[in-house]
Amino acid sequence: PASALTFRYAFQGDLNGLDPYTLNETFAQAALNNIYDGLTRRDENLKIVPCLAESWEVLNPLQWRFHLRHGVKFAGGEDFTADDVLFSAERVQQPGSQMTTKIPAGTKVVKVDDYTVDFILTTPNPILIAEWDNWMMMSKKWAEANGAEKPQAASGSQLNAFALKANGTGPFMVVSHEPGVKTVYKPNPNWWDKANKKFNFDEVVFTTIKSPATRVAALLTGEVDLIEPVPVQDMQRIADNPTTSVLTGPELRTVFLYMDEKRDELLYSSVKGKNPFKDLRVRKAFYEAIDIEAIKTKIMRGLATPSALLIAPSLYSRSGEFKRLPYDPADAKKLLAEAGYPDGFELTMHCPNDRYVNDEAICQAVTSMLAKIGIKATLNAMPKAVYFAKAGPAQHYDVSFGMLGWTPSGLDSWNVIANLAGCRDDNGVGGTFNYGGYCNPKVDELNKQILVETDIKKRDELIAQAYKIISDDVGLLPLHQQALAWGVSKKIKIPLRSDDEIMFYTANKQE
Amino acid sequence: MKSQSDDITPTLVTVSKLRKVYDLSGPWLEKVLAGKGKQTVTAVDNVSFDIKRGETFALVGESGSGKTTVARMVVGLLERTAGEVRIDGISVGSTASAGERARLRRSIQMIFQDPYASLNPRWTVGAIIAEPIVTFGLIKGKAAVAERVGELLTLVGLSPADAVKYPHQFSGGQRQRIAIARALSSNPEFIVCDEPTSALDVSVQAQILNLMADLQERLGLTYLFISHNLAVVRHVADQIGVLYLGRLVEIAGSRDIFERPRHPYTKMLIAAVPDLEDPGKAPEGIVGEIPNPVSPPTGCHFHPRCPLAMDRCKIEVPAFRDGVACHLA
Amino acid sequence: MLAFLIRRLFEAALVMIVVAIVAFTLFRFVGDPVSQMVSQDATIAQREALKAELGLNDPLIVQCAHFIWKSLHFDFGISYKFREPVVNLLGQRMPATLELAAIASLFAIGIGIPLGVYTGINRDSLLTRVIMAGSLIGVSLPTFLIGILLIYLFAVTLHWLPSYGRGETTSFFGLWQTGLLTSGGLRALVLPAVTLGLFQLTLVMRLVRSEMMEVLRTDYIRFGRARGLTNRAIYFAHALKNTLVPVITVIGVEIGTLIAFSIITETVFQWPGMGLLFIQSVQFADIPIMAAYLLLSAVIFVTLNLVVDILYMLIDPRIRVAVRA
Amino acid sequence: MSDPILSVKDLRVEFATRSGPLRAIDGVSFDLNKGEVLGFVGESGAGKSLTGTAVIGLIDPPGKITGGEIRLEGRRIDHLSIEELRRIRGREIGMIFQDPLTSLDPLMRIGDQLIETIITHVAVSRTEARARAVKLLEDVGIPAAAERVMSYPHEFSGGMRQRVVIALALAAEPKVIIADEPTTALDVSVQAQIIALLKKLTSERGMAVMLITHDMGVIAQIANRVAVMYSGRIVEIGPVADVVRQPAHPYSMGLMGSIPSLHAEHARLKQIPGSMPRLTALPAGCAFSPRCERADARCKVERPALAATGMTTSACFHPVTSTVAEVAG
Amino acid sequence: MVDSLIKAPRSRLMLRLDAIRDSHLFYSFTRSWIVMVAAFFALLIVAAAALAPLIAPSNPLDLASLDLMNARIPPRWLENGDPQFLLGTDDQGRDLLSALLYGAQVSIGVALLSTVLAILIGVTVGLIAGYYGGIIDTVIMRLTDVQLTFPAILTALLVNGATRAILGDRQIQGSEFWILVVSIALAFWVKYARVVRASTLQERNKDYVHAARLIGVKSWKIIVHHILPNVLGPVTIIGTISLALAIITEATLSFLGVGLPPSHPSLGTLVQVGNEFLMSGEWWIVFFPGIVLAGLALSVNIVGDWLRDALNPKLR
Ligand SMILES: Nc1ncnc2c1ncn2[C@@H]1O[C@H](COP(=O)(O)OP(=O)(O)OP(=O)(O)O)[C@@H](O)[C@H]1O
Ligand SMILES: Nc1ncnc2c1ncn2[C@@H]1O[C@H](COP(=O)(O)OP(=O)(O)OP(=O)(O)O)[C@@H](O)[C@H]1O
Ligand SMILES: [Mg+2]
Ligand SMILES: [Mg+2]
Repeated sequence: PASALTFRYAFQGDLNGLDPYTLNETFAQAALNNIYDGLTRRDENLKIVPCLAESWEVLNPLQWRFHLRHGVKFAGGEDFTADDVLFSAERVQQPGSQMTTKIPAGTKVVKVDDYTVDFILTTPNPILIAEWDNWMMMSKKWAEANGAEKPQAASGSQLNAFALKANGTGPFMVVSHEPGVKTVYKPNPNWWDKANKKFNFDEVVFTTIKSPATRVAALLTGEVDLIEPVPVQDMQRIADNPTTSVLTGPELRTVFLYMDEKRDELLYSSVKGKNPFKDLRVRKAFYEAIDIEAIKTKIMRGLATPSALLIAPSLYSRSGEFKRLPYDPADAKKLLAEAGYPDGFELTMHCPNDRYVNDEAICQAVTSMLAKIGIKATLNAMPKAVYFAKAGPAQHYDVSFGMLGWTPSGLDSWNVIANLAGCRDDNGVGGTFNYGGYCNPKVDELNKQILVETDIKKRDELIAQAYKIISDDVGLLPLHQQALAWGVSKKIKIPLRSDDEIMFYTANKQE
Repeated sequence: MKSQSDDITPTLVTVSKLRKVYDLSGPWLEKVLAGKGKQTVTAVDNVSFDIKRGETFALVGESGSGKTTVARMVVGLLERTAGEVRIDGISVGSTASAGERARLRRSIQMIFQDPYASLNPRWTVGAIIAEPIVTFGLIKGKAAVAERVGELLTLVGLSPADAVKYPHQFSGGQRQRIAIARALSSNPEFIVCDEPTSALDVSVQAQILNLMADLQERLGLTYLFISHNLAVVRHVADQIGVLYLGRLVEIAGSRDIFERPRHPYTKMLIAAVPDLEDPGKAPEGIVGEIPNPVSPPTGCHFHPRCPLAMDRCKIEVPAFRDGVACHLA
Repeated sequence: MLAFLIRRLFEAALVMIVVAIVAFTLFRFVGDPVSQMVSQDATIAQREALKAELGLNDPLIVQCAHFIWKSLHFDFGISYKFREPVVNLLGQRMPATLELAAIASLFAIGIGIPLGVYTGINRDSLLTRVIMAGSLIGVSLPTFLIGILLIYLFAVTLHWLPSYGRGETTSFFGLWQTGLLTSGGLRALVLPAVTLGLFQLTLVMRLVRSEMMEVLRTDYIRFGRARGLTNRAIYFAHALKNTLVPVITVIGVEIGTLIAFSIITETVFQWPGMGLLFIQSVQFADIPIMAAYLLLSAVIFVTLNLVVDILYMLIDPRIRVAVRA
Repeated sequence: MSDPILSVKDLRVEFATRSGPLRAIDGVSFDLNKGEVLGFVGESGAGKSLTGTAVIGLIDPPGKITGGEIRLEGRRIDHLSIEELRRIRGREIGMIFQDPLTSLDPLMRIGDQLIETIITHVAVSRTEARARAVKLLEDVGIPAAAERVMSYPHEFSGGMRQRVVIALALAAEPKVIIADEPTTALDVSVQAQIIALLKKLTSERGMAVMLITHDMGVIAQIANRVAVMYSGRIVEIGPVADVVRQPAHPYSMGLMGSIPSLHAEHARLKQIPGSMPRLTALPAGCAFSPRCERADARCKVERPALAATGMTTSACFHPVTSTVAEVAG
Repeated sequence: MVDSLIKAPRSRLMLRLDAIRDSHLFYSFTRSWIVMVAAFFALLIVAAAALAPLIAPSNPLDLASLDLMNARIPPRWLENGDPQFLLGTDDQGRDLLSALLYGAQVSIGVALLSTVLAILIGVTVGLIAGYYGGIIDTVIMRLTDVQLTFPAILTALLVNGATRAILGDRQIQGSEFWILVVSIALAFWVKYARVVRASTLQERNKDYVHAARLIGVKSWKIIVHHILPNVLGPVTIIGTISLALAIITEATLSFLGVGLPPSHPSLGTLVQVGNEFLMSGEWWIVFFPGIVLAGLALSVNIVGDWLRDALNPKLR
């Protein structure tokens, strides 16, 4: 229709495939959350609220019961029932799924009746549903009719219908999807939650615009209504532009640096025969050499919150108790000298250059700050696709000093400690994203307790202990929480969510 | 430096049954695809002649008749398809021993038609002239070489000071002198001249022809002289061979050929030359042009243009006998 | 003539096979497909299984032969990144690139030839000097800079033209998404096409100019003047036509390079074409796409060459003969 | 004698160079009568072609006519606008160039080039022009002309192409033809045919011809009068037989002497020492004086004008008339 | 021996100078002020780049000297400018003028070396193909056909990627410069090979080559002493023009992210980084490198262009 109202938004990356179990990536999950619903969802304040499950109860620490919403239909017309939950639970654990951890191993899913489902666990798990907003319910009938019972495997050797089509219960449905180019959504006429409908447009068009300058230009010219992310340097410009504004807020992602503390000899370094990072004084010296305030004002233009912890303050009640080590290059030099490196040493720093806000610039700044204490760090910045392969288990953690950002998907500290600080072996069993290989058995022990502790207070105490150990060990070098920034046209009203998900149904566009 | 054979036989160069076939067909694939056989041009066919020491043998013929091809085969720049060239008893080509080959190379030189292309534009005249000396190692020492270069330059009527200049600083006639100086630098006995004056003005041509004649006299040189200009040939040659489409049609002494031409083609050629002595005379009886050598006429190549052609001429190649190749001679 | 074409096809096939081998070997060693495809927490065993499934453990020769055989059937596999058959992806992206390249070359040729003719005829006029100097700027500014400047000027500052993408497209029998039929699509084409075509425009113009200048000195032009032919006949019927033979070769090659240069333009303008796909896949080590892209650009190049050869024959009777002989 | 059809007076052509103007033609005057063939001879660079190009108004910059006048049937044509000149070219004055290989547009059929030329100058229809084209080709002796109009230039042999070039020059029936070395690129036998053709055409159509060549033989065969050029000037002009037999200017004499003759063998050629000076280094006075045996002090400073000297008109203070006359007597 | 004669002795230096002064080349050079300005500008940048360590106010490669708090200071003459930084600073607090000088050094280095390498490869290949002909020629020419299928930028991307993949990340460290040089050289050698082959084909049939062969000069000597000097004319012209192209290609590769690391920036890297600040008003970060890059390419192009026209006898 000629007068159709369209909401257009652009992101720096692509939407790779529409199968919600294929890719565990913030952006893809967010995009698909507009089409699919989980049993739960998070509201604008990221509080877990009922979604396809109207309510749930913990019958005992090992059994959770979910009461499903009645009268929900998939976009394709199928009714949503317990069978679909069972199907989704099975499907999400099939090979090829990147979401297997959504359901703890060994969990049995039992259909009580058409609208009641029980989850029977093998160990207590207080945070079972923390990540369920991103476990999206799929239609059993549709999947079977389309031969898509299994997730679209990343290997791509066979294709299934969900790679290019979608059928969810969410507010929108996909009309067309051109991978890497654009995806067009239309409102789902069968949506169950019309009461919550805020949006007024007839169409949503998502486009990839990789180049930051072009993305900003497209917003300024009004070709798109929302862009994400906004290059920090262009925020002022967008804010000053009469038709656009910037929505900023703290993001949950913490950006930090890791050091190879596992190898006996550092890979990319002039130091031979030993690994300086095994020495606490060296790690501390690195920490103290970083002028986080300068990074905040000059590189992040104020849009960052320096952090002492690996988790955003809002996600952990006792964050305030932790303080960063002071910026003190003189002391850093002293520590280095004590550790036996009065003249410093050489090493290579690896960084992504298209993942976090100003990632490469931050790394550059770090290398020059390190230079001031005598550490000659050579920066090697690369696209994230290459970087993560290199830094991860696939290439055996082939990095000595690098950068990573982390948002715990359950928004909970356990995830942080387990993934980033848990001991791991050379194959990545253990703390998978503990790229530096920091290891303190005490932390592992605490982590086990945290997982099963249901008493919030006690749990927070255990977490505090773990964080304390990590901080004292200077196992990782936290930098900051980067700020979230969306560039929006003034025609658009949309709440900024700190999980960085753009929920179309919460938006509204002026005609 | 004269060889002993001098006294026994006055013949320096013997060319026998020389033949050159060029393959014109493209790559193998094309032949197959086009469904065509090999396409060839017989540029030179069964050419034989002798040159006596100290004499000038001239080859005349129209464009494409194979003069250059013969010249190149004689000096060994071009592979022969068949036939043999002997110079001073040594066969030009691979059969000779290394020492003989070197001696041969030293005794043959060539002067080319285009004085603009035969001198390397990036080399000084001195270097150009010295190249054979240095290559053959005839003279050792830089100064000695330079001196010899100066001598040679003087010999051809230039100044030793010209050695430091580059070819583009000279006129066409002067360049041809430089080329001659270079050819003389290895003390050759035999010089092949491929149309050495056809790019020059008549007045310059006279200078070069005179110079060549002087040098022949002084140094006892033997020339194979190639030209399309009958008047020039008449002027320089002792013996003349007339080429038509790769075949020799007539060989005779210079005077004989002009006074008593025997082959109809020779007659026609002579008739075609404008005669200064007889202004206003219209050339007569000249028909047609030299045919495409890829598909030459059968029998005697000349028969389509020949006023005397008989049926036999169309079928049978006339044998070369008594200095002429004609059924009527 | 037929033989000539067949020979050309044969040569083209040879070139293609070499390209295929090169493409295969090069990409076999760039990036690690497995680590791109599995989730970050996949185990080593899972990786090995995937490697086996992808055939990455076979001997190289086998992999290569397999690759060529499948390519012949337009089976380039499935993109690691987009999880779609590469043929489909290229099918979606190719129209965008081909339209862009076509418009860019039209722009380059349509303006380059007249400018070249003008400057070739009026060797020393003021306008010629201005054009010649200006054209150098076209080859001196990096493409990406030109693109950014154009966006800044025409999209951000003047709001005349869109800054990215293809605009509105319409489908042609469901096979070809074209941007040529809507005003939005055409507007969106302007900036990228200019950016892409500027370099080629300069080349074409300069080539036409120098060829023109050379042809204008030939004997047949002098003879034409001596016969009192009009300037129009001299410049267009004789000079330009003779200029075209070398120009066509260059244009053929240049259109081929346009396809490759669109990588940069498409990146700057987020133009959803093959170039963008290629650079995306380079960053992702998406081997099937890269290989297919390379083969495709080779096919385009080879086809263009063939077209050039045929045009050659149409224009130049001498070549027709040479071919027949 | 009637008024000349073409009259050139004191023509001067200069090239603007960075070191000032270079005078390539300096005071050339001659008349060309209806039906007359006037030959121009001289060494390369003497200014023969330039004279011809000046007459037809085709001198390329930086060359320019800087003096004198050119009259065609009494009308001055050296000051005409480009468009007016264009109309004269082909229609009133035609020109033939040396190389038939390159004088024809390789991409256009012979017929189309002819038709194009005819239509440009004569108001006829295409069909009519085509008929005329065929007729023209027949006139220049191309067999099966009706079929061959559709051929491309490369399908013709060199001699045939030169015939086509001549046909093109004649297409609009000009009154004057400038033939710049029309036979130099051709073989003797073909040259003879082309000369015969030119001769026939001039006598049949009464055209006047400026025949530029360095081949005295050609001039002798076809020209009525001849002008000898040296360093941008006419040094001698007169009836062919007289210039050939009794040249008055020492240069003409040298030139004639250096031409090898068909009749005398092995005689040493007369040669003029040195070479023609470059335009940049012209001597004061008579340009030939440095090479001239007869030159005296006056020749080195003063420039001789053309004046009647015996049978011919020459520019020399010490013409050779008397001696030759004595010999002749 | 012959070589020594080819070379003019010193006494002829004056002669040479006269020749140069008289030459068409010199004349047309002095006639065009644009060419003179361009040549001057190019030389100026080259000289400044070569002398960067001496004239640059600071050493941008010395990371310790950088102070992040100096980031994004505008040029001196603007408000908030700092007298210490004439052209301002970039986002890392690097003095832009120094970065420019060092960056130009890298860019010019890559361009020059890659062009030289391309010429070496191309000329050698072209000479061999052209002189020996036959099967060698066919093979080489088919190879260049294939190479032409991959336009320069693609070839450079490929070579770059392949080298990186083969060498592995560790060896890459510090050899990015050479990888760039090699990738650009491999992208451009074909042009020289083709041109040289074509000229060689012509030259080898010229009589001066025959004259040398006649006296038994060895093939390689003929190639090196006789043919090489005569085919270098077009090579110089293409070389100059590709020099500009190489500068741009280097920049483009940097733009596409496969160039030199930002810690050792080239002009291209500087533009690429600065590009992000175009809309935020910190224009100088991209402006100065952009101007120098474009100016350098432009002036080299102007000189190359003039050279092409001046050396083309057909256009005189
Ligand atoms: N390299 C070659 N390949 C094929 N054919 C050739 C080659 N060289 C010469 N020919 C052919 O051989 C024949 C004789 O050529 P050649 O050059 O010997 O003639 P020529 O008498 O010297 O002519 P010109 O007077 O034009 O120099 C010609 O038909 C020519 O086309
Ligand atoms: N463009 C030019 N610039 C400078 N001088 C020129 C130019 N064109 C011709 N000349 C000079 O004009 C003079 C006459 O040249 P022209 O072509 O008329 O000689 P020609 O007698 O026809 O010689 P040829 O027999 O070689 O054709 C020559 O000295 C030549 O150097
Ligand atoms: Mg010859
Ligand atoms: Mg002339």
